[in-house]
Amino acid sequence: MDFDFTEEEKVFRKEVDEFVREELPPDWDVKTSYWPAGYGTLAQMETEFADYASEFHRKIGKKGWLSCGWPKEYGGMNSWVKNAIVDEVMSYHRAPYGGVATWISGPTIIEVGSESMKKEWLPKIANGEATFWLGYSEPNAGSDLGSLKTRAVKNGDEFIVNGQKTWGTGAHVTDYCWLLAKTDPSARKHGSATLMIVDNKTPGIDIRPIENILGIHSFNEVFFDDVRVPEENVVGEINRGFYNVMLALQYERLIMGMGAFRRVLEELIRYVKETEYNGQLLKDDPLVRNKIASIAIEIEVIYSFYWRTAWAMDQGKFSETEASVFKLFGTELSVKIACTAMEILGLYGQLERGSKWAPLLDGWASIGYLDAISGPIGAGTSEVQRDIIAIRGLGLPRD
Amino acid sequence: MDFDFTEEEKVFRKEVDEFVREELPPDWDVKTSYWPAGYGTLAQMETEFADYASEFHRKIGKKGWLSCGWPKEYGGMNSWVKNAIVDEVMSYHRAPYGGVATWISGPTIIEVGSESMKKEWLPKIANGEATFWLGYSEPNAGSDLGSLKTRAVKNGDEFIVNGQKTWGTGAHVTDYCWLLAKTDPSARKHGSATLMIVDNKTPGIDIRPIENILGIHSFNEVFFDDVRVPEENVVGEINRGFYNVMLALQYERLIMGMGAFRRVLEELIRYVKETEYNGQLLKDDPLVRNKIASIAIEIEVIYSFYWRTAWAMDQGKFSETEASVFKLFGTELSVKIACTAMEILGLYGQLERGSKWAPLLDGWASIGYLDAISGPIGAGTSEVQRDIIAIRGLGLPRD
Amino acid sequence: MNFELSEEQKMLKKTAHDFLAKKYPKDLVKKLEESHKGYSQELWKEMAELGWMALVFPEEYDGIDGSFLDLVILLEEMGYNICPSPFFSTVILGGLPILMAANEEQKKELLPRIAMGELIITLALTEPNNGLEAKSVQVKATPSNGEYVIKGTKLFVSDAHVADYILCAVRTEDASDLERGITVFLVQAKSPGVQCTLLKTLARDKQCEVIFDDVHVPKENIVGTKGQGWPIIKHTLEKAAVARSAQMVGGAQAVIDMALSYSKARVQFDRPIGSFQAVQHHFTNMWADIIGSRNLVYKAAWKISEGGLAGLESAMAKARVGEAYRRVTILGHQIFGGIGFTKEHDMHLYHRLSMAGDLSFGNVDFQREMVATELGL
Amino acid sequence: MNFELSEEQKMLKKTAHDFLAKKYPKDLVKKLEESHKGYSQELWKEMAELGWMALVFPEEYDGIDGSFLDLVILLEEMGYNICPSPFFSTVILGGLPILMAANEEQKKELLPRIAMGELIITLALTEPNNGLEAKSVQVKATPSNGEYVIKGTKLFVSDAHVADYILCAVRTEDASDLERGITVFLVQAKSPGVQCTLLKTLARDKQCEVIFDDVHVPKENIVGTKGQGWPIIKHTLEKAAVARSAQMVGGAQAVIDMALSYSKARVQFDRPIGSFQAVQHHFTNMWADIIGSRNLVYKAAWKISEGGLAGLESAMAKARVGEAYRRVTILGHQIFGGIGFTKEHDMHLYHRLSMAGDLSFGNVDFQREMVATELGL
Repeated sequence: MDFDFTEEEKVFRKEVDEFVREELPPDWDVKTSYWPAGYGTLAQMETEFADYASEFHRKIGKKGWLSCGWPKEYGGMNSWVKNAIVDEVMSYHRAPYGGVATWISGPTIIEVGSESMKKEWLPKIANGEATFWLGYSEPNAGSDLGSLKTRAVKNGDEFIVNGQKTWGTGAHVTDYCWLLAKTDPSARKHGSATLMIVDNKTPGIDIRPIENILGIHSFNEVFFDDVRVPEENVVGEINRGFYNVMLALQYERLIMGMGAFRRVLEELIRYVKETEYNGQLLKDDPLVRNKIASIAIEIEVIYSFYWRTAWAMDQGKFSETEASVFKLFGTELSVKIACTAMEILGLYGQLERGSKWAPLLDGWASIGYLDAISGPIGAGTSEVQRDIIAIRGLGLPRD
Repeated sequence: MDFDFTEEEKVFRKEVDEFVREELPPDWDVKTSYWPAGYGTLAQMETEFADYASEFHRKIGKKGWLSCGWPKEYGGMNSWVKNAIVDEVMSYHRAPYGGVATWISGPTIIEVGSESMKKEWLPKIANGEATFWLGYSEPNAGSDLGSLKTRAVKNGDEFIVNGQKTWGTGAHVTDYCWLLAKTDPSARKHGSATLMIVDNKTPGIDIRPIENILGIHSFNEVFFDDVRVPEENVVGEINRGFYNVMLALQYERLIMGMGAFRRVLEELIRYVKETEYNGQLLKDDPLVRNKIASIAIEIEVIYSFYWRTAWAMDQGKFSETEASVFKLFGTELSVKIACTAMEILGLYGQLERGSKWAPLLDGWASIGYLDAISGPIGAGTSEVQRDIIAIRGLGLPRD
Repeated sequence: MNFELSEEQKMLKKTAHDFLAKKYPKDLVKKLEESHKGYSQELWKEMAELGWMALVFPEEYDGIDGSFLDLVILLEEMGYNICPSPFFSTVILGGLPILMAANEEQKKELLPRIAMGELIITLALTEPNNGLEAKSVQVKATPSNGEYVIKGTKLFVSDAHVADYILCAVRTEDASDLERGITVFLVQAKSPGVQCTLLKTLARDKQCEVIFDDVHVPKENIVGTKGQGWPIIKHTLEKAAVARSAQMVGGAQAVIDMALSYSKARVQFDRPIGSFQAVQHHFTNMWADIIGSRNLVYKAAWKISEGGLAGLESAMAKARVGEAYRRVTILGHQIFGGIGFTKEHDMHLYHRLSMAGDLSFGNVDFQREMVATELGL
Repeated sequence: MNFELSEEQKMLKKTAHDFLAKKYPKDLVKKLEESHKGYSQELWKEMAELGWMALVFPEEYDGIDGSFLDLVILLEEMGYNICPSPFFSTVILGGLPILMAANEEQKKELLPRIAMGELIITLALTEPNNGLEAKSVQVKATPSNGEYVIKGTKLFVSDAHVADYILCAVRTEDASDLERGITVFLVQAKSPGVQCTLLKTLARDKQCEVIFDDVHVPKENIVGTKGQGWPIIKHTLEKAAVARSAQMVGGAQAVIDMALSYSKARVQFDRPIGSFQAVQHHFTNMWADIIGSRNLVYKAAWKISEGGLAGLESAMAKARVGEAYRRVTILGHQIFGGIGFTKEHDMHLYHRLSMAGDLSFGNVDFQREMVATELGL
């Protein structure tokens, strides 16, 4: 066993960290928000930062850091651990980094895409020139993807797509939709859909903003009205969409912005070391110490899942069950941390950014308390995760 | 609204309390164990205390305190609040009090028994001369009573009973079995059983002890081999057993030894006020204060369910849902208190009674840690309670 | 014992419920929360006409002689529907301490106007980096020519930006017993030197920073006795904790009601999500949390109504509700899924208020510490 | 990074697993727990023959040069099966501090005999109403004629009743820095004045009260340097915490394995109970608790094996496992229902050990406090 990075990985991590520190504008922390495992406050999903994010992405892409996990033959470094390192450092600094293209689309194309598709798309994705949003969920197909209604009907060498997708995180600031649509309505639930790439600029696509509870526009309702998609944009086999979606699960699971956990812990520690309450430093209150230690321990636990999963992917030993635990624990921990931060900050925790009395990176706790609830419901609810772990992981009988 | 007892109830409570304090032997606390909502340590279920318990019961019975809740025409006081008062005070002192006879058998006979049955049995029960054990559960019918296998076959003016009952709490120290047996195997699950009273001394009954994890014999495996039960011992209608069992549910729910919660809190408070750890009184540790307050609040919550339920029964407004919450919360709180006691007592918590270093009533915490787990599994598991509340109480659709 | 509301209380509850549902649709609630003033003057008048501001005050001050428990029933409905207004500040933080401690002249002057909805009053207590104990009151008022001069900053003062008067707790002498030497002043909000800035808070609940920059207050404006203000504050905090708890229980009830309807209608995996055992158990936990908390709130309110000391009951209720409401909204969000994470939905209003409610008048840990003290620890 | 056991470690794990399952059936475990001595000398010899007592010691002392991580793997299996024996005391509480701090002569004298299973050693540290910090060591040893005389009471000393030697941490001088002035003595358990009484504990895990009534110890029996014993104790506690955590993780794994089998077989309401979503979610929580805790334990063990400081990792692991094992056994009982509440069943053995394990070497709150300190708070 070895819990440490290799020397090469250490050097790499330092390089990434230094690059980001230099690269990000000095007021980045003040301008952006971020909460670990939250879906509501990713800078790269906001219109305001779209241009900067895109430029940043291309810089990162040039360094090869958007595709560290990919095989060398497709320009990658063949190291999901490095990919995880990049992600951890980026999210620590809240850098506008990462997304569907590099974690889901790229790896899926590598696994099931045609040669011509690989040639066309992989370089664009790796260079940060093609970004994607995830077109899976629909108003009546949230946890239950099998119920999706969006149809793609073959018509010559095109598919004609009609339907409605919801959430569409970042649809308004990305280039393409990574779409799952029903191609065979007669087939049983899971043999009926197909993955395809759809250019956001195709006529018939209507992207309407959804404001989240933080007042940020990161989600969208997207309507497809006779949208024509060339056949060559189909990813993998037709009617194998559900299986291809599952393939990417292992890559997807690691997108949680791991570094944000480390960051928020550091900020809390700094805060209680600096802040007096009733004439006593908060850090000297045994209750505060107990709470922070409890969080620190849980963060260490999810870090252990994180690195193990990245390492296992490199070994070809990915465990869906353990990755699900990572998602489950991480998102639930995010809520716990937000609550704990509020308990420690007291009345000051409720102040929003911009207030002179707002502590902890200018209103962060208050943002976190809102954003944190998105984690356990997004990308597979905690309930669904628990089902999966029990049934697929532990072999318990289905209902 | 009025959260207080009436003056009469206050006088009554004081009378009961004074009586028990005088009546119980001075070394009673040292000789017996008790944990709130635990099923493993009731003095009245142990052979050692059988004679004393029976004598105590008769004294209490003479005062009318075993039947306070019954209608006046059957010798009761028509007050479930008074019944609850007696129970609360008795359990505070760990008195060998209460049981199936007074909480379940009596009220059920009042509701569905024949006139002759009432005449025969109610006085005996009220006087503490007839005690019962509950013959419901079987090895394969725990949470799922519908699956019971014990058969009672009509034969002339008798029933012949064959089968096996499990748990049988106190079967070895009581007089009669309050038996639920299948009388119509052809009927659908819940229209097939009958309640009847069976004398423990009837030939063919074999009571075998089960030692619980505290090393106490309170449970039994009971075998029925061609046991003859006179027809007049049938309670209520034949084949209405399941419905008659449900009738008693409201009375049964209050049997949790409420006073033991108050007692254990008082003991904990006393302990932390008297005990130094690392040169500091435990009561001055903010973590200890927080933990005890948290328990005290939860105890107050279940007290509120307790008195409300007793009061509602007197108003004819019993709510099964609220009573289920009482059982659910009470038994789970019992586990929490045991854990908290252990956290506060530290290494000393693990000492068993008799050790000179054992604090808190001579090893109580250690007993509690074992006994507490019985609450959330006995008399309807927490899972079943949660189902009932959601489906029957909140109207959620069945699976 | 009697655990039922009286017929009058049931009617009050129903009237309030219906009025609020009709007059405060969620669109308006959201608009008011985002507005600077934070309330509708028109609806404020209607509430006054319903007698709500008069409810808890004696008839001699144009009140209608209701009990504190009646008030709590009303507040529960205000929490259920959400009713942005300076009602809480004016009645609980302003009116009750005046009723408790002011002299007859002050009462005659102020209470009828409060009861009529003509005055908005609030209480300035909390100071930067300090808590809710006597020792936390450090802003000073110094005597000067028969007046007092207040200098210092108070934070989280509800509705100060629209208030006519601010009750201000300050230190007028340094006694070794920190519970002595605190005085409550009635300060005109428009007095020179009073600077009021609205704080932008999680629940947009109109809390202010109030800087008292050499504010002169005549000594006639002392409420109660000079130097003996702490008991006034302490009892006001006790009542405020129970009153806030009532709003919170109401809010939690609204969440479970919304979530129950949704879970019966929303179908996933070919069945209503409310038929999943995991979801059912969430509901059981929410419901049990709510009814358990409500019992404690009513008990504390009843105790206060009876005139008894309710330090323990109030702290227990507030601590319990603080936990419970947060748990309930978090589970509520879990049941609503993505749709509840949108601004358009109503869930987030309650989620915000669950935390704001917990933080106000002492959060869970603060109240547990109070409970420990009350238990003799 | 590499998160897999080596082939040797896998083999060690399997051997241990099979040996323990075969040699320590639960009937024997229960018998040993209820016996006075608490272990089987015969099996002790067999374990020695397998090289378990030698595992972690260098070859020069007849050890087999395994790592601390190897030891942890073995201990995990001992926790899985339960293996009542003085192994933990002898190797972790006795052997490791001797290896770390004793002089060459002492090592040569003691370690080979430990490695051969010829000696039982333990550590006497805890004192009445005191904790596990340097300041908690108050029993004194006073010099007298080239010897030291120990007087005082130590509690919760594992296996002292069967030990040949007791390492005893005492205060030999009163320094203002409480971490100085502590000395570790090697005391013959049969020395005059040593009175050993077995305590009856929840887990029947053979903890003793040891009264040192003017026990004379030659100064040659000092382990390490006089007055500088605290670092020895501190590092021993660190290792003991990780080692105990490993046993606890093993125990938790045993519970989930037993409960899984049961829940697949036990039918209620016409279906296996393991098909109920509520039960499934219990299992997910248990499993996630276990693997998360195991990761921390292995990391701490790895850090110790690498020779690094592991104060933070050890405290995190112990705190996490202390919570997790308790949660797992409580849920395990929930799944087994009534049958698990009987003496005949095996569940209660683990339930007892989950608490005993948490209490030993610093419980959850103690370890969290350590974590806070390590984090610079």
